[in-house]
Amino acid sequence: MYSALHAVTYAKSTGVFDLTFLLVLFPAASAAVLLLGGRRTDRWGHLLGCAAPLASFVIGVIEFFALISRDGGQSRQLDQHLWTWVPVAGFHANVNVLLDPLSITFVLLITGVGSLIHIYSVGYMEHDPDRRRFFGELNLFVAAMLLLVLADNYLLLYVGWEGVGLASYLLIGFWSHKPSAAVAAKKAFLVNRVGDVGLSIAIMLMFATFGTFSFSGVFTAVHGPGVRSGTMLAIGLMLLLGACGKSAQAPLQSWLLDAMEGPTPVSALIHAATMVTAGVYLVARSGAIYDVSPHARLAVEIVGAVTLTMGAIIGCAHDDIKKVLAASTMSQIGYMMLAVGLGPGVYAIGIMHLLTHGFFKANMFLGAGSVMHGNNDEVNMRRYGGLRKLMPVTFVTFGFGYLAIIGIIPFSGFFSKDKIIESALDKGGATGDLFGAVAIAGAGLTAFYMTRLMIMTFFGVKRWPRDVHPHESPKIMLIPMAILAAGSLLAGYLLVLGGSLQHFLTPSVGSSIEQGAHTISPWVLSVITLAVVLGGVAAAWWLVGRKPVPAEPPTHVTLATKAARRSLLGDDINESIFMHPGAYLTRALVFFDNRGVDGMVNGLAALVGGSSARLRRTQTGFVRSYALSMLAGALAIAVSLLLVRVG
Amino acid sequence: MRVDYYLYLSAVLFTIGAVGVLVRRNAIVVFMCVELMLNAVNLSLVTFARLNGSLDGQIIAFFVMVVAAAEVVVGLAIIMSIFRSRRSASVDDANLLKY
Amino acid sequence: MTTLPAHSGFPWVMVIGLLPLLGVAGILLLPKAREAEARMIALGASVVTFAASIGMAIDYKVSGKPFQFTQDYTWIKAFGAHYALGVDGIALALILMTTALTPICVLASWHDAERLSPDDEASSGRGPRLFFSLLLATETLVIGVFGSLDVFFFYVLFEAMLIPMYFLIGSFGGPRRSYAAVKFLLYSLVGGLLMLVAVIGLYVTSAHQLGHGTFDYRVLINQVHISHHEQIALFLGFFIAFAIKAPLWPFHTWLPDAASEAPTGTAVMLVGVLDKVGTFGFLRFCIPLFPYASKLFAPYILGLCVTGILYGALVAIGQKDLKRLVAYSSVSHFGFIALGVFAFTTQGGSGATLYMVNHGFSTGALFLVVGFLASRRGSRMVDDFGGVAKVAPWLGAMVLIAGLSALSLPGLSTFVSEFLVLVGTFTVHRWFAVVGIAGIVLAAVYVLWMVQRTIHGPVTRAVEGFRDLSLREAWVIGPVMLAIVFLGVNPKPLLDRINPSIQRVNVDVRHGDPLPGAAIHCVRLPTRSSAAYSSSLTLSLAAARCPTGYVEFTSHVTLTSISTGSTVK
Amino acid sequence: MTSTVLAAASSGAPATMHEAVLFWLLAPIAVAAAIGLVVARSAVHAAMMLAAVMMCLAAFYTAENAPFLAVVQVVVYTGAVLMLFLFVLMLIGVDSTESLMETLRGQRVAAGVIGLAFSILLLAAIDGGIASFHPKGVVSAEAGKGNVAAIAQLLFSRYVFAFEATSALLITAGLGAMVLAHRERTSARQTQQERMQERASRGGAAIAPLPGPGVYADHDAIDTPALLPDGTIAALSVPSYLQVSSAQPRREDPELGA
Repeated sequence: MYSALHAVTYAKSTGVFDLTFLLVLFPAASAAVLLLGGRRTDRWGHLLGCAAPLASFVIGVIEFFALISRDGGQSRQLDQHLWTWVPVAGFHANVNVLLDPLSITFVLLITGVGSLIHIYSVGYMEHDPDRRRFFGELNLFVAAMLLLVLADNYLLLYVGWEGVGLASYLLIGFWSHKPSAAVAAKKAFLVNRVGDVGLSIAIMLMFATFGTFSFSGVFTAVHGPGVRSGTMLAIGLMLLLGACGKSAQAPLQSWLLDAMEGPTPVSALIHAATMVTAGVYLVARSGAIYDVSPHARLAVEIVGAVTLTMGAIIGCAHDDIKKVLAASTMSQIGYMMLAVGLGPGVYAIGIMHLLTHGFFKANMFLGAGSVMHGNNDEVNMRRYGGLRKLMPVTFVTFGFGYLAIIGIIPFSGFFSKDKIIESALDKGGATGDLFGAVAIAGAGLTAFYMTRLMIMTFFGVKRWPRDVHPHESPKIMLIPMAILAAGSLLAGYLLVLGGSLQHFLTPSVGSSIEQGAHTISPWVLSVITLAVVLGGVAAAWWLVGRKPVPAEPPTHVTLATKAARRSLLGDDINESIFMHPGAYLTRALVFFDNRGVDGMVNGLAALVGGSSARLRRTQTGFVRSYALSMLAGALAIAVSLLLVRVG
Repeated sequence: MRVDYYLYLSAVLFTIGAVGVLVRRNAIVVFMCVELMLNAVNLSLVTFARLNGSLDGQIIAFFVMVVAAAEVVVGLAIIMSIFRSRRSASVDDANLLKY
Repeated sequence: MTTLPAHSGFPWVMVIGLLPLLGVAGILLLPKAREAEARMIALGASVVTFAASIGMAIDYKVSGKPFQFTQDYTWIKAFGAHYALGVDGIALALILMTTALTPICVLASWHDAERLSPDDEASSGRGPRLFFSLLLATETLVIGVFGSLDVFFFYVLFEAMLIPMYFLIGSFGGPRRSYAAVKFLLYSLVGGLLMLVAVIGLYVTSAHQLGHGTFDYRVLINQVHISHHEQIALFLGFFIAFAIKAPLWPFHTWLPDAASEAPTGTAVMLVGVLDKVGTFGFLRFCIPLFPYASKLFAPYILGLCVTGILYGALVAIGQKDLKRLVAYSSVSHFGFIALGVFAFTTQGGSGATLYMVNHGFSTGALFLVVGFLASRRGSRMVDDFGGVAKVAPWLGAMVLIAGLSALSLPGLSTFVSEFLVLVGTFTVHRWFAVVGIAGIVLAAVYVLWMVQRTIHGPVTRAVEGFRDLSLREAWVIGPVMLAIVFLGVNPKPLLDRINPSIQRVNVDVRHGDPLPGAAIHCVRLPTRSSAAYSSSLTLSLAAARCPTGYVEFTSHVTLTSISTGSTVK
Repeated sequence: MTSTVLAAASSGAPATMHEAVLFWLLAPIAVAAAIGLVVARSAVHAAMMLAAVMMCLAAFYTAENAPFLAVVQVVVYTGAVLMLFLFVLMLIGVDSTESLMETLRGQRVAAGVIGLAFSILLLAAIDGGIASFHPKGVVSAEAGKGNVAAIAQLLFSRYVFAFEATSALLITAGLGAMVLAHRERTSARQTQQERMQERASRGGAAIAPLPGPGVYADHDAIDTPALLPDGTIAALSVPSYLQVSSAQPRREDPELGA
């Protein structure tokens, strides 16, 4: 724990840690080459595109081992100063990269999973004429994401934050000639912008309150006296708003399902494994701020719990395989949010779920991509069925991911999700029990929709049209899937074993809660959870697996199902609250500008012109009228002279 | 009889001339009215000379006559040329300056 | 007060100002048969000017005198008008931006002033010679405005600037060019006349105090003390003139017309360069000369700025014409600039100055890409496009990057300035900043919606034949993009020069920047046990943050204790 | 009478009884003539009225010790200027009597009201301003040289520049009048042959000379129309400006009836 006068300081990087900047530079340079090089690089572009994240991964691994080889006496938080970015009076922003346990964890996830997905994409995008651009943008994403997790201050983090948003925008809209893709890309960017407003307000609040926005400065200053809890709550809530935007948490969740318009590797890398978890990273990184503001933590927990449930419900209703997975991502991130919201000591568990989820969800997305690849890019699960025989490798790897996500022992999801449920219940009080119950119910729902997905895709009878010939994907796609499947199985062990991850992350996010303070024994809880999960599986089999899947979704369904199919009315709410009034407001303002503001200006001009024209009418051209007015004028002048003389 | 009766007479004649300018439309008659006004002023100038005991007023009246003669020459020539082009001597018809 | 040195250093400003005029002379000497070479001369002259301004920037001493490369000659002795030139960091940055954008404007207008036929009667007077001479003349005048250190000289150039721009719009623009040009001229003249009244008032005030009237800027700020009532009146005169020029809401309606009717190069010159004179005027004249009035009106002006930010963005969303959309986005951006200026903080002021530079490039880029699109399609309507990215990927990418720079994407230059402006405002006027931040969401709406409807989506029939960027276009847009990225990644060289000047501008309005809220709390509650430690910590922090040496505190802390606290580090 | 008036005037400034008689005799005539000028229908009548006013004024000038001006008034004004008016009237048509209908709305009323007000104002001003004056008379200013010589001396000394300027003005005016009245010929003058050809090309009766007026036993005036063989009137036999309704051949005449 932080002590009141404990200042957070980072050691200056030396030796191998001076290579940290290369982590970002490799993919950034590769992206620049691929995007600026044009068609000349078409031939070897994808190779460079794969090499860049791999190179970063290698450096990441080297630095990881260098980091764990530093013993307790040495700081495991190493800051590398690159250049001074914005120096204005007190506002001093550096471009510094911070290598600490939390960031290296993310670096390994991003570059590791990222490399695999890059390799997979070589096969997946083989027939696309713009494959080089795809790799360029994917590299751009990796660079931005690495910058996000390596930044040592919030402003630089913000650069990465928007950078991944840009990459996400570009990649969702990769097939921008499809109107749906263009709209989805725009929607993702806009919703993220709303979240970004939160992040920028948070940074401004930090600057106005502490005079700094570097991690070390802020984390030191939060414990100073004179820090008002209201301010901390505001900062926490604003950070949460940012996190909600990026991580598709309620109320900013609506963009994620549409984002599935992007190519499937993009969904795997950006909208499952890495970018959408940036919100979790942000909250975990800002642990020091949430530590001092219980109300902000509660808000994080509520957001997590609500989204967890919403995602699970939405996942149950959709027929689009990618959308089901996207809803599941929302739901799983809800778990992570719930975990990091639980406060001191649970951050590490949230991160652990993030890592395991990174493996199994990426794995399943790649699997879904493989299924689509073999089915003429069909995404509707009602057109699948019985694919396990035609696509055995995909089926097996997908199955690993499936078992991991529903949390079957010994797959990775079991370890991380169980811990979250456990921590929620350990929080105690009414909220703790509620969140625990929600988490357990969520596990059941997860089991239900994932089983439904498995059944509709891989089991049953074939339902695809006659001209479709499902086939297994090429090796270059299967190998990454296999590696990720292995990760889905093993990651849990490696991370949980002896609390290794939690210990490792302690310098960054604080130590874990003390053992032995459980309200329910972990064993009992595991059994309960497993039972609920199996109940979910059974329910799915009962409702979906027993009878043939209809080709069209049934129309006579309950209102709740209809709402779930419409993603719990997320878009409808946005449209009726923001879009339609906004469109009216815009139209009214354009009208007002043309008629009101400009009308006033032009009206003034017309008034002058008009009165001149009217005045002109007195020039009748009749000499006698002029003579009359002259005489009248002479009379008036004479009278006034006389009056002046007399008066 | 007081000398200033001439001035009253002059004023009356001037006003009649002015009204004539305003109400008549025949350009030549208008011109005559202008001459009447000039004559009225001349009368008052001569009277002023008598009142002041100096010849300057008479001199000015003389100049007025000369200038009036010049003015009549030019003015009538203008009326002639207008009449030639428009077959009308009405001042109301010459309204090219209308807005 | 000590007398100020009349001349210092190499007269860079004059040289830079005269170089375009040399170009004008060269162009006017061209025979009609070779008039197409006017553009070569213009390009050469403007590039040389840019090189000279780089020389000036290198020669500029970051920690040198407030105004460098000064020259001072009596111009009209009868009323103390001087030919006085010199630059501070703010003027330096803006002159650099001006000279950098002019060659781009020249190159962008390469074919805009061509005659339809050699003996085209309708355009007999409006050949390339006229166009490029006017463009270069505008550059000279703008440089003069930025470099002028005499109020009267400034005023003369400020008004003279209208003339070439009037003809540039009115002779070479679109179908409604005369309406737009006259509107631009009348609007600016109204402001200019108000300013003239204020300029005369300034002279009268100085004559009362010094015995002899002067327009010398440095004498006016250092030796003349203007009473509060006079400040209010004179401030309004200057402010309205600059607000029209900038343009600030609600004086903006000339901009969409002028910018949309002007040819591309002219539009860049107008919105990118010329309009900065308005916001520059706030910093150069309004605040240092009338600190009391500036403080008095600041809340209302900030209200106008915030209204303008949201209003401009919302109206931009509703535009169907691409150029008008860009023009309205500029109205929004000028709101940000003025917001930073009138926050009176170093962050706000430096951010605003940097924003002026960045806005020149970013809006310039937008006008350029819109010009590229319009020249291919023959229409500026959003609905006439679609799917450009598929047909002409480079063009599409440029549209996208220009748009991203308009929505202040981090990593691009506009982000740094916009964030500085908002932070600078946030520390003193929290709610204005928060409302202003909403503008960045709206910016994303208008940019992305424009992008979606023009370069994304299915390829429409009219767009099918689009060729990608030509070499000339690449040379036009390339340097702008480079500047946008470079200033986004490394704005330090520019900021280092701007910061001291901004602190001098604000010194009469606010002594140093406000301290962080937490630090003030520490000092307010000295009974806390850990106060001793933390206050010394935060005060040293505060002292480090206030290079001017001023620290402003809330009422019940005596200033002496604070100043000792802040000097003992 | 004139000599007595002159004698009376020459003695001094104050008006004598003779002058009073002259004034009260001629002033009403002048005013009446002026009013007549304004209301006369015919321009020729108006000119006559103006002549009357001018003659009255000439008489007043003699009474006021300004014999030179009186002569100039008669010779130049009444003699030359007014004749010029009459010449122009003849040129543009004597019969062009204007209708007395006013075309400008309210012009007459306004002119009357403003004229009345103006005259009241003038009269009041004279009444207020001149009452204190005591006329000095011009005799002393003539210094015994007589009126004409005294004026001449002033004209050629103090007012010589004005005099010269006036002469220049007169010459300019004369030239101006010539320029204005001069009609530029726009086409070549028609020869007699061309006129004949034009007439022949028109055809019909126009080739022969126009018929002369009728010559009858009791009428042979130029306005008497001739009769055609069928007994109808030959319209062309009478000039258009003489065709008046009264000038019809008397049908009741038995010899002419056939």
